[in-house]
Amino acid sequence: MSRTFAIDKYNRNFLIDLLKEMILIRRFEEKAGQMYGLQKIGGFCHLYIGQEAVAVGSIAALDLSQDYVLTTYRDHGHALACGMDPKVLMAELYGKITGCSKGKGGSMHLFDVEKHMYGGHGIVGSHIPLATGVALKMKYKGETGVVACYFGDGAIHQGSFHESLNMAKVWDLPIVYICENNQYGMGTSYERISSVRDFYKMGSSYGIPGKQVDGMNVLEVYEEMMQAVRMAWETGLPSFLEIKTYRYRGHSMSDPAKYRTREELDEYRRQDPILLFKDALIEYGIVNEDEYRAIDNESKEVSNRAVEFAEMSEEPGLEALYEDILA
Amino acid sequence: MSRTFAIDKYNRNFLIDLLKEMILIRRFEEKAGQMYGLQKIGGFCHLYIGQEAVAVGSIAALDLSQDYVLTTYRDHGHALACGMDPKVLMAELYGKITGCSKGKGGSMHLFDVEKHMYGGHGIVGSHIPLATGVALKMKYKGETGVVACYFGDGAIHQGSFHESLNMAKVWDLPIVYICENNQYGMGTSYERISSVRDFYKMGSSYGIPGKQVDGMNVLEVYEEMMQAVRMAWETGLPSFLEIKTYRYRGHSMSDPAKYRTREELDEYRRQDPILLFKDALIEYGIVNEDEYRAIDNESKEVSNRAVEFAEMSEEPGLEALYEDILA
Amino acid sequence: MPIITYRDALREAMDEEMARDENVILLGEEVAEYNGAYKVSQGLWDKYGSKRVIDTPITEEGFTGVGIGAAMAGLRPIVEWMTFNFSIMALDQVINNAAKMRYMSGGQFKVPIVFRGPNGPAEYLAAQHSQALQTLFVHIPGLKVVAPATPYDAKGLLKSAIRDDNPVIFLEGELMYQWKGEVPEGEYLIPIGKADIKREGKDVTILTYSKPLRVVEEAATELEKQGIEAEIVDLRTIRPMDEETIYRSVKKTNRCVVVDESWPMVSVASHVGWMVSRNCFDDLDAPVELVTGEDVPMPYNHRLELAAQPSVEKVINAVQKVMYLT
Amino acid sequence: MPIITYRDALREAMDEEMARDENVILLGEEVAEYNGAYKVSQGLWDKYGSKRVIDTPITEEGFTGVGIGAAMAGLRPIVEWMTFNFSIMALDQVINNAAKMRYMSGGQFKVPIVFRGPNGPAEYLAAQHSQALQTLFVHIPGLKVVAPATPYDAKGLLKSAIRDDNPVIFLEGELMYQWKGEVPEGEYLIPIGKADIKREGKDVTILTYSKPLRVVEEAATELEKQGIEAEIVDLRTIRPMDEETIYRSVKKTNRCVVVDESWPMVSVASHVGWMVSRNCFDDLDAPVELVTGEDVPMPYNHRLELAAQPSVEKVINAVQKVMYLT
Ligand SMILES: Cc1ncc(C[n+]2csc(CCOP(=O)(O)OP(=O)(O)O)c2C)c(N)n1
Ligand SMILES: Cc1ncc(C[n+]2csc(CCOP(=O)(O)OP(=O)(O)O)c2C)c(N)n1
Ligand SMILES: [Mg+2]
Ligand SMILES: [Mg+2]
Repeated sequence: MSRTFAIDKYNRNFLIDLLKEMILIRRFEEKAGQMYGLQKIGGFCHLYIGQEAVAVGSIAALDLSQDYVLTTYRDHGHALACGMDPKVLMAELYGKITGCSKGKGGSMHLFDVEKHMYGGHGIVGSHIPLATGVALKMKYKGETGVVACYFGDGAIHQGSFHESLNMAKVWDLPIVYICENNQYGMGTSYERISSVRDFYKMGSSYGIPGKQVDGMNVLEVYEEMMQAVRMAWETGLPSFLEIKTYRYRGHSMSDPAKYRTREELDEYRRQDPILLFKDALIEYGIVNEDEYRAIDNESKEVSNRAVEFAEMSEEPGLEALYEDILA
Repeated sequence: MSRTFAIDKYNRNFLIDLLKEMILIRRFEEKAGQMYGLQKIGGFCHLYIGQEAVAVGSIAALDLSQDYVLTTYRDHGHALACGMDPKVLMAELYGKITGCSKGKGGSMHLFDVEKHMYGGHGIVGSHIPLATGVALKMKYKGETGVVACYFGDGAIHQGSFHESLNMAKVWDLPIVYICENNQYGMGTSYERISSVRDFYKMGSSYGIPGKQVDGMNVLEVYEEMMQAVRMAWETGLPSFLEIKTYRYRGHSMSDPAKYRTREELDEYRRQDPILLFKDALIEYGIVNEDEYRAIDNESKEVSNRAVEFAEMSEEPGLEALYEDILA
Repeated sequence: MPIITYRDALREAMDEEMARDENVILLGEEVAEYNGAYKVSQGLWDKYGSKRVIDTPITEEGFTGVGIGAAMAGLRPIVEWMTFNFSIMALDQVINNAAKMRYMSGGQFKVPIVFRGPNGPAEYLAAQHSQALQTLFVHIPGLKVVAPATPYDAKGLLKSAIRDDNPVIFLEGELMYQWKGEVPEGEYLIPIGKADIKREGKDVTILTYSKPLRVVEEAATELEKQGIEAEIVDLRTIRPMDEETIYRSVKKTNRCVVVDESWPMVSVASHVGWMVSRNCFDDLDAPVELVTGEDVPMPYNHRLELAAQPSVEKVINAVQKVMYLT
Repeated sequence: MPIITYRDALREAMDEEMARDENVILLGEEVAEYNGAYKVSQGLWDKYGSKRVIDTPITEEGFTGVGIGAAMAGLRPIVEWMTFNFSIMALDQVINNAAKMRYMSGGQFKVPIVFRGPNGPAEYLAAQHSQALQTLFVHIPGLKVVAPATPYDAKGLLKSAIRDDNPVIFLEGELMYQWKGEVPEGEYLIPIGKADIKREGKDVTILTYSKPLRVVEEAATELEKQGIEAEIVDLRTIRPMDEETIYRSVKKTNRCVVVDESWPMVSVASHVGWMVSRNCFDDLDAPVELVTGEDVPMPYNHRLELAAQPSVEKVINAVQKVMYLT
């Protein structure tokens, strides 16, 4: 699959920011995986490696002073792309009081109300109505803006998807539903449990325009998302994107991912969203190898500092157990 | 809307049986409504008047020694079309021990396991997965047959519709999903809460063929259903029919149905499925007015006798309260 | 004081709160153009329009989640479930989202939302449409659960529920909608979490809430003729529970019956039964007795249906039992 | 006797029953090709194929309903919920369909189906993935609810559940899957509805079930050192409840503590607490104490998470309390 990057449409800073964000996510996730291996982090931990272009490209199209993001338990990438501090995220993975959710939410429940990052949700499909409700609030208040609602290929069969898209269209709500089709729900290839292969066509059951997007091409993601976002900003209408992507790691840290072949994985590694973008940027003379290496080193540094911060932070005191239940 | 009836394709007995069944449902329902008015029947009572051609035409295509029917709380018509005894049905509406569900289920929960009438279900949308499960059993057992699963236009937005159709296609189950689009869910026109108008197109989200059918034409219903049923019998595949119909009465006995105009109702009364079919049969010389009147009188008689039977039947004894909970 | 129905009291509460705060919206099946399946929202669509009184498709999970999302983002939705029988389809949204969002975000969200509608048996409705489902909600930390039994309490508590910054489950009753009672003109609030002594007495405490209050009141009148003075404590809020008022009464009467129309196993009744048994251990002269719905799905037949529910006779029997009169 | 894990005991039960009756099928997310999210169905797909071991889409409401429909039509499905946290999405199917179909059809249907999977807190999973949800099921007439705590009980009870003609909720535990215990070779059944005395003692009765059994056993060992002989009654089935065994024990020891990892309000614990308080009123020397999960959504932080659950220390404290030692 050969790709074209519309590099010359964008200015340098923007392009480099996209690259930086993707690399930061990659390095942060590797660090998180490593710390999980050292049992500094426990429970379910779903890494975003391989999918970086989706969160980075699409969230780059948002204005988070007005727009909102909701996603699943696989939320580290979106949280970083929303501009949340890697330190605060790592501290949350560690369950520390300095974490964004005070150590109460963990990996699956990253939130930043100020930055309009509305989670981090663990029940497959359940946050789709929530996101639709946030969009209802925007329409009700007459706000310009859009909600970006992310979910997986496995989630699309849940009733909540169907119920939400119908309501979004009946009420004309400003929301982009984004199916990150990484081709597996846990150990199950989407082809085994889906009656259709091209999810984007499902929008037509709701009169919602659907589009399939190459999730390995951060600029294509950005451009398609920008169109959907602009439509929402301007007309308040919903849309639906199926973004084809791939996760390199297992579903969560405990999954050896034996359900796919080495060849398949290698095939996707050759389409790595960071490498593809890097190559294009070098080709167009936007960065050189040294600059790339500097960005990469900086990302590693930031991830290391996030770990240090998490390590040094305090655990919540026992009194926290009964706090934050009711307002 | 002018209709053609393919009368000459069928033999006389078959055609007259269709007519008889529709008239019986009409008269039975009128009687039920009357007895409700006299407070012999209580609670929710959803009449089928206006929709007779749907149950009669579609169930005529089934072989209930192998096929199955599941429907909603608006189930009197389906129960009669499945050949259940009007006496036993009326007794159930009266809550008598001689009712098909021993007076425990009432109007919304008519069942006859022997006749493969699997209910009579009250939670909108909830029986769609059940029907799908019955189809799974048929496939598992290698049986030839099909499940006919009826639900309303209001039910189609429930998640259970979406979840079920996907599974039916993934597993290739012999089932016909039938949306009886009578254009209202309680007081809400389907146009107000549906993102698309033509439900039959929603099959394409699941790779299931969908078709829109004129529910005022009993022969068209039969023919389209027969095609779907044959496909299931022969290939075991699912299909989806949207049957456009209309209910003359309110949603249930307590609904004055003020949400629609007199004109709209009159318009549909002119397309009465019984009158249209009667006219066609007369035109083709299959019945004459006298024969028609005889059939009608017989139906009234049967309905009267059903009431008598119900009146004379006993109520369940108090010991029944704790019976039939566990097997 | 004006005498109005429970239904009208609820409507007044919603009307006043919608007038007071434009963030309050009402959504559910048939709430707008049809004026509510049970006419609780009568007139509100005319007054506030489709923007604030919203008819939803039949998608309990979906529109409940929409309400919760809107609440997270700053609105104060009232979600009407046509009946609580259908709330089970939305339960994941309530338990996993509404009740936990604040906690798992480390206190970042408020979820000011009310879920209301008729709960409990009505008449001739059979198993799927006639059940009292409070257990499913009362069990859950992060929720409040309110169940008023009079028009006065209904209005004051619904207004408090709408102003509350937390998810509040508000249990009404189809058969209660036409109950009448005094409701003062003008604004008043009843705090969530306070029980109310509906009748004073010294011989036995009857704890109840919601629809069974009427049966209990009738039983108390009968008992009075037998010389037994029953004290009726109407819990009104069942989460959090007003333990103080409960124990004060039982410590006075030394006997306790709990009346609850839901199924007996793992019920509000048995929970309260344990609370009283434990915390009034030295004060109780007899074991706490429960009068609950029978442990059966609701039958359609009316005689069986009545037999499945708490009755005056059952309450009297239970009282006689705790007084060792049988 | 061979020593095997709780996980293997469950698998053996399913394997034997599938071999015995071709109407038994297993369906759920990841049960087939992935061998189960927690490997409980390891090897069954290999052995029985895709026809009998069926991977479903992520549609809890849908595939649960499919299982119920298949059961109505004569199959005997085992539905695996990947965890009970997700069962809430399927609860309408369980309550309104599985539990009521027989009753509302006047006894025409049997619904032989087992719903199983891990319930209760595991580790570092936070609020949406760590909850003990038995209350939602035990409350419902028409269901049976089983919660074995040892490999031996797990195997014998799962086989009985699969042969039962009614819907059975079968509660396992993620952390219990690797617990080991003696399981005889060859077939045996344990009847649903019978509690088991896991340890005899004369000073206090500790009632528990499922995962907390281990904590209770440890506590009993500690208590023994303090000269206190605790009797441990493992309920094993929580609906129906084996009242006879419970009361016999309490009448012997005169003191009772109930240990349950679910939330306290309207819990199995408080229900049993009331049952014992009422039916052993004259035998109890102290109020029944409960040790339950704390009344909070589950926090992610491990220290808080442990503090939210029953512990040896909490059990010991409760025992000392009912013995008036504190
Ligand atoms: C309702 C529900 N069912 C099951 C699960 C367990 N589970 C967690 S993630 C997952 C797979 C989801 O796959 P997909 O939607 O493709 O997202 P991805 O993990 O690939 O990002 C499953 C089954 C859950 N969390 N919620
Ligand atoms: C889950 C659920 N929500 C709400 C209801 C109340 N209710 C009963 S019938 C109905 C309308 C259904 O309309 P439709 O599906 O079009 O069927 P029709 O009555 O027209 O045959 C509603 C809202 C219910 N029974 N179940
Ligand atoms: Mg996926
Ligand atoms: Mg309709």
